[in-house]
Amino acid sequence: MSLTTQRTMVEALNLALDEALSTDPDVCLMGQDIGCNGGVFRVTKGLQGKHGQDRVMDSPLAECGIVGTAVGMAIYGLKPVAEIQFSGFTMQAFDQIEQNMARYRNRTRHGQPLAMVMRTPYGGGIRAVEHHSESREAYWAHTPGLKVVIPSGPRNARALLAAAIQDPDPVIFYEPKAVYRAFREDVPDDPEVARLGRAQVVRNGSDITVISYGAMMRPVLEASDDLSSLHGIDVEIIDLLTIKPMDTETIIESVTKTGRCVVVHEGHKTCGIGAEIIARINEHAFGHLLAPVGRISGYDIPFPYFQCEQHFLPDPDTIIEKIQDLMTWQ
Amino acid sequence: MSLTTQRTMVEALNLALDEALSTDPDVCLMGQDIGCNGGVFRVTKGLQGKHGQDRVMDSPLAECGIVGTAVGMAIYGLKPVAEIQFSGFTMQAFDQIEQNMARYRNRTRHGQPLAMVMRTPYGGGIRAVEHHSESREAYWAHTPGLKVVIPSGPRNARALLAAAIQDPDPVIFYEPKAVYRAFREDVPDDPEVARLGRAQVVRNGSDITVISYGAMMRPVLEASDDLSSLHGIDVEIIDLLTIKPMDTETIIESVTKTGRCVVVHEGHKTCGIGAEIIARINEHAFGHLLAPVGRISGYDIPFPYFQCEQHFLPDPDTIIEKIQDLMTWQ
Amino acid sequence: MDTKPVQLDNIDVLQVLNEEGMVDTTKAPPLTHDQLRRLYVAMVLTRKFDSRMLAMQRQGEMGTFAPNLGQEATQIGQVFPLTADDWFAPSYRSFGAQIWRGWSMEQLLLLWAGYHEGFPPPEGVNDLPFSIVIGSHVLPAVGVAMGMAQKKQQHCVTVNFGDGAMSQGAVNEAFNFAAVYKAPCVFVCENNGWAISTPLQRQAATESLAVRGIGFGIPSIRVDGNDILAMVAATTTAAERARAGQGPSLIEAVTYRMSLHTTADDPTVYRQEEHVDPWHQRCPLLRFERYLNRESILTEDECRRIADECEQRVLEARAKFREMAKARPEEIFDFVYHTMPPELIEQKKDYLSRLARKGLNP
Amino acid sequence: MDTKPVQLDNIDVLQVLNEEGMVDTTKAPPLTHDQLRRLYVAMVLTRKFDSRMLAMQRQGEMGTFAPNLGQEATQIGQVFPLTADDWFAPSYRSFGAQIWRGWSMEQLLLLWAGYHEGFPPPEGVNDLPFSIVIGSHVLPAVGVAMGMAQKKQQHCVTVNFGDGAMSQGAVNEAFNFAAVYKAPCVFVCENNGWAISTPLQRQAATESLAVRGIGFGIPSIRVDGNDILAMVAATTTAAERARAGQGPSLIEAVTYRMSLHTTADDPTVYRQEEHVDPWHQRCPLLRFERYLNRESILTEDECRRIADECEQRVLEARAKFREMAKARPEEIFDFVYHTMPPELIEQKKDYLSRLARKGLNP
Ligand SMILES: Cc1ncc(C[n+]2csc(CCOP(=O)(O)OP(=O)(O)O)c2C)c(N)n1
Ligand SMILES: Cc1ncc(C[n+]2csc(CCOP(=O)(O)OP(=O)(O)O)c2C)c(N)n1
Ligand SMILES: [Mg+2]
Ligand SMILES: [Mg+2]
Repeated sequence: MSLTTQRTMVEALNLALDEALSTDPDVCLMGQDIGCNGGVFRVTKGLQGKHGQDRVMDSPLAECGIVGTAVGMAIYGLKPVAEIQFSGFTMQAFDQIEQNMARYRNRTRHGQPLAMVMRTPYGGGIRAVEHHSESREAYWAHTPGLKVVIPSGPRNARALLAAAIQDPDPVIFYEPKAVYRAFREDVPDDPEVARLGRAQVVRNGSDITVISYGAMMRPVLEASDDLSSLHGIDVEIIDLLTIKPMDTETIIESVTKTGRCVVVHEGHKTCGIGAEIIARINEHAFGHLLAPVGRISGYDIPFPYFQCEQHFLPDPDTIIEKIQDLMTWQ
Repeated sequence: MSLTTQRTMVEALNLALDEALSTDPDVCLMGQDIGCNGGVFRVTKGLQGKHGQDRVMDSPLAECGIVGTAVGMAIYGLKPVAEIQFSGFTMQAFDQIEQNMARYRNRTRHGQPLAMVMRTPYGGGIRAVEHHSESREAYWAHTPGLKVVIPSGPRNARALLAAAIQDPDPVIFYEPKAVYRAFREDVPDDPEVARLGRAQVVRNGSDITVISYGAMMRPVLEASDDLSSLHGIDVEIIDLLTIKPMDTETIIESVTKTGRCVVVHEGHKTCGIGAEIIARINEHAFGHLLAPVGRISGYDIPFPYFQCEQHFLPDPDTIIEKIQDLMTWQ
Repeated sequence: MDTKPVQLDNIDVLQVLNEEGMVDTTKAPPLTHDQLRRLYVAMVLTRKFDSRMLAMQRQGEMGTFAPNLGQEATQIGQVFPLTADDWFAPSYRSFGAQIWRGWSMEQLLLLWAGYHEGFPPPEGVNDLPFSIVIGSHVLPAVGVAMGMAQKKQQHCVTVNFGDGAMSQGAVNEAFNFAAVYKAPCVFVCENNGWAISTPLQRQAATESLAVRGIGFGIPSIRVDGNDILAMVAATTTAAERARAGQGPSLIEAVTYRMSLHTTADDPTVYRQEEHVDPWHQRCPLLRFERYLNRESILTEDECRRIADECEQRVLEARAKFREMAKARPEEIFDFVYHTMPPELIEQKKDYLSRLARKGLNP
Repeated sequence: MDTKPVQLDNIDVLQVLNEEGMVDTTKAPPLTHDQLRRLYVAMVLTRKFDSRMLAMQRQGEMGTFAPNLGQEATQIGQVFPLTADDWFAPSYRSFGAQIWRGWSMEQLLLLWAGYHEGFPPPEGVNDLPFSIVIGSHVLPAVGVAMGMAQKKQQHCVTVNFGDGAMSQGAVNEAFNFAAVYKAPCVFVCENNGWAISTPLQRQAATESLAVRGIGFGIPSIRVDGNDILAMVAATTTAAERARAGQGPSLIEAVTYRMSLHTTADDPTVYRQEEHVDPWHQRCPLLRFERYLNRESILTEDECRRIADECEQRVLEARAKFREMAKARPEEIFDFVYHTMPPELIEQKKDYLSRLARKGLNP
């Protein structure tokens, strides 16, 4: 049996980056303040000291520049891992992401594939200022050519980031910053690499399927504990892990079994990930549905200033109430 | 009875802009080549000559700059109508759209509302080069604070653009370039102003609801002609016109009546407008559905090079086949 | 083709008050004693506010914020020439300038404490709300200036940003738009040597950032940003040029970030104290004070009294803030659109029931 | 603070071959007769290809494309110094340079005729595919250069773009990244006076675009872009600097867009013929030809023969193109990801059934 160490998500991500830098000379990191400062969340702490300034590059303050030059490095055959300090600032790089990062492989008919990762912390809950709590994974899910990965805990964060770096396609790696230091988990000391594109059934249940990912997994787990202990409702929980391409099969299998479903995410509602999941269930499991699919999400308003953020974010009670509603839906 | 003139959509849009410039001294236009060149599609033809260089401004080649300075002009109290030459280039302005255009009203608690419009041609079908055929209205629909309007013909284009310019909120005005010169329609000579936020039932029917907008309205209409004449299927057609906020009520009323529905758009599938419509029907009319909602959309691949574009775009036969399927769904 | 070399003028460097507090009278702006005292008071107030806010943050009463210790002269100098009809577009580190412009300190505290009420420019203050996104307010500021030009108003806009912001594409686009449209705009780049942990040498390959303006055809100058008189002189000239229809200017105000980047930052990780040390001598307040004392414009006693008064004003603001600081979670839907669309009415209903469940019904 | 003015050097303007075809031997690059002949052939071929493609477009055989009549010297001059290990990042108007680099003309025809096969750089050609989005290839080009530096390869990247592209924020970010990382990169701004209908004066407020480079600390030069020898001299120096680890250069190549912006454009709407006229005299081909004839490097007869041969090569390419031009609609899903994910497999199935309905099954 291999050894494990208790790590936070930040430490687990740092481990994955360190392993990638140590084993693959083509891997390099690029971003604002990632060098001797170790990144504003310390995800890259110590890596520049260990691997050098050539491979862990502090960048000027320009997100478009970070992604755009990373695209070029990837064309040249490197495997850049670009960090954008907060996902709210990926808007500055939207053009390079949509026009180049997502399209080079197709444009060159596999001739210049880009094996690159853009990491960025997303989501609310840390009492941050405006533009620091965005969850806009739906933008990337709507963009052909990208993969979108969102871990929910230290262990899968490490294994998924390792997989994203090794993946032959460009990956948007969204890190739930509210989970960064929220808890520790056993993470294997030996390398562990997940498989992208697979959702995980983290709890089996028969009454209803809850589909979520990232930081929302915690309220989901909490809610389903209560539902089972207090209300005798047996919840099956799916952690998407990869948002795009989506593991439709796992979703459909579960919903076909339970007949009921709720999706939970903090990104905005309209055209969000929940809408897509509902559309897929509608397409593939309509006949099995005993109730409409519930949708719990961020509202269609700008993420509120932090004194009000806790009410904006989906919480266990909201999930419990929605599930109770759906269990008795006629 | 007021007089009308047969106009193409380009001419109708030109009329709306001319009227706005003539009646409201705060209206101004801004964009690449919109001045003496009249815009690459000639939508602004003659307007600089008539209203002057101060109000019809040729801009440097920078989309972010166009939207960003338009934001400033709107803060100052003007009503800028910014043109982005192709919707594919709105990616360059994503940051200004999401961070400023969409948020100023909220950020300043109504103190600095932005009455501004960003016009841009979208969609495929004109044998254009890469990045010239994008339909990414879902990005904007997912962005809180924006309104998104998409006309389908000359008359509603004029009335909707007039409404968008008068609207107190920022509007993304997506123009279906494949329709620009595709046909003429009677457009009233007197000003006509639509009401934003309202879908239009363009044909009443009892068997199935088809929901679409923009350039896809034409294949939809064609398909439903055939369905009624050849197959006796009575299609109700909804033209969304405003994508955000969406007229859910009209949708639900129709689907509640027909029990069946297909959505048709050329934007990509995942997290597209179709997904959102399906989610809303799921939420509000689940019990009335006799079949899953059909979704016909652009595929989740980059818009293909133009020798193949006609196969990528939803066509009447695809719509007919899907509707026939749904009519017999068990 | 004309084959003569393209001539580039040198970039002027302006210092009026040297590090010993001696004035170069040939360059000094014509200020009354009253004006000089007001400048001094504003700088002291900025510093008092800064250190109080830091204390409040450390005690958990305030969110993350960006101190501006040592940047008081750039702060106040740049807004001094502005009239109420001129506009100012602050950065997140511009609270000194914001107070001068008429933002109340209690509002600024609300802002940094995460209350939405802190954001909108106060009634009658022609400012933009500040921008958290680096550089994203610069294009809108130029847009305001273009609006002035279009409406034939002889006013100007001053926009404040950092050395880091110079790297953003959007900021460079703003330079170009301003230059091409001759927008009445004053760009004040507060070069404090750092963008979080990134020193200037990794931000740009030029020694002076003023040269960037030259690249866009914008008259540019490098100014000692710790010299309040140089700041006033440079920004007054630039504002006058702008109002007279002569277009934009760029002022590189050379200063130093003496404190943390933000309260979430730990500079000991990335910079040595030796780098900071020389800047203590160059303190903009000290330097100005020496001059005022020597010229008997303010005595040392008066300076002490001003310090006390400023401290008092800050404490009063804190008291007001504490009274006002009340989250209104029920309002978060109310400012997104002019009229709330049906889909938001529905979502708000859902949200209010969530609040009710938490016992937070309005 | 150092209060000496910031000194800026003048920007050199380079012309070797004047409008009469006379050479300034002190500045001429050391080229063999064979090299000179190759340059000439490439320029003639570019022109022949351009006019044939225009004819094909007018006959409906080609999609919208961007002619480069009159820009042959900038086109060929910039790629002449590049080895196969160096990289080139073209703009959509760079087909002359692309042919030099090893792209077959039939492939370029496929590209402009809307066939996906036209896009990927050919085997062994270290180029980027061109960018339709103005300026969006410049940052990736700098990234390639940064990759070279990181891998300690002494090669360089040349990236080509227009005067309009200078306004894009991303391009200015690229200048800054290249300067800060000393990336081995040669920026060639082909200033042809127009961005569609926008003349240079509305694009920028400076007379020379080379000054933009200075603003980022990049050695910059203004070159007569209709002078092939000046182009070769300037780009050779820049490439050598880059390979030697001395960082990027910016070359403003001053030329003129003699023809349409693209075949969808009608310049008579926005520019007077008088503006174009003087440029006929400055034709880069004519000027070079005069020189070659006078120096007996090529006789007039030889020039005529070269023209015929080039025309022949273009016609052969057209014939090959016609054979190859076959849409493969069944392939549009096949290059998006390394391995097609299940959701795309499902969508492709749906799509293939649509094709089948149209009788287009593969
Ligand atoms: C677009 C964007 N990228 C990154 C950040 C994170 N960030 C906040 S402040 C800062 C440094 C800014 O440096 P500078 O412009 O010099 O201003 P200063 O903080 O020194 O006043 C960074 C990188 C941000 N707020 N916005
Ligand atoms: C981002 C972007 N905006 C607008 C366009 C439309 N457009 C195509 S070419 C062009 C002008 C480009 O001018 P310049 O950079 O000088 O290059 P030239 O065409 O003269 O070679 C414009 C505006 C585009 N392709 N991409
Ligand atoms: Mg700074
Ligand atoms: Mg040009």
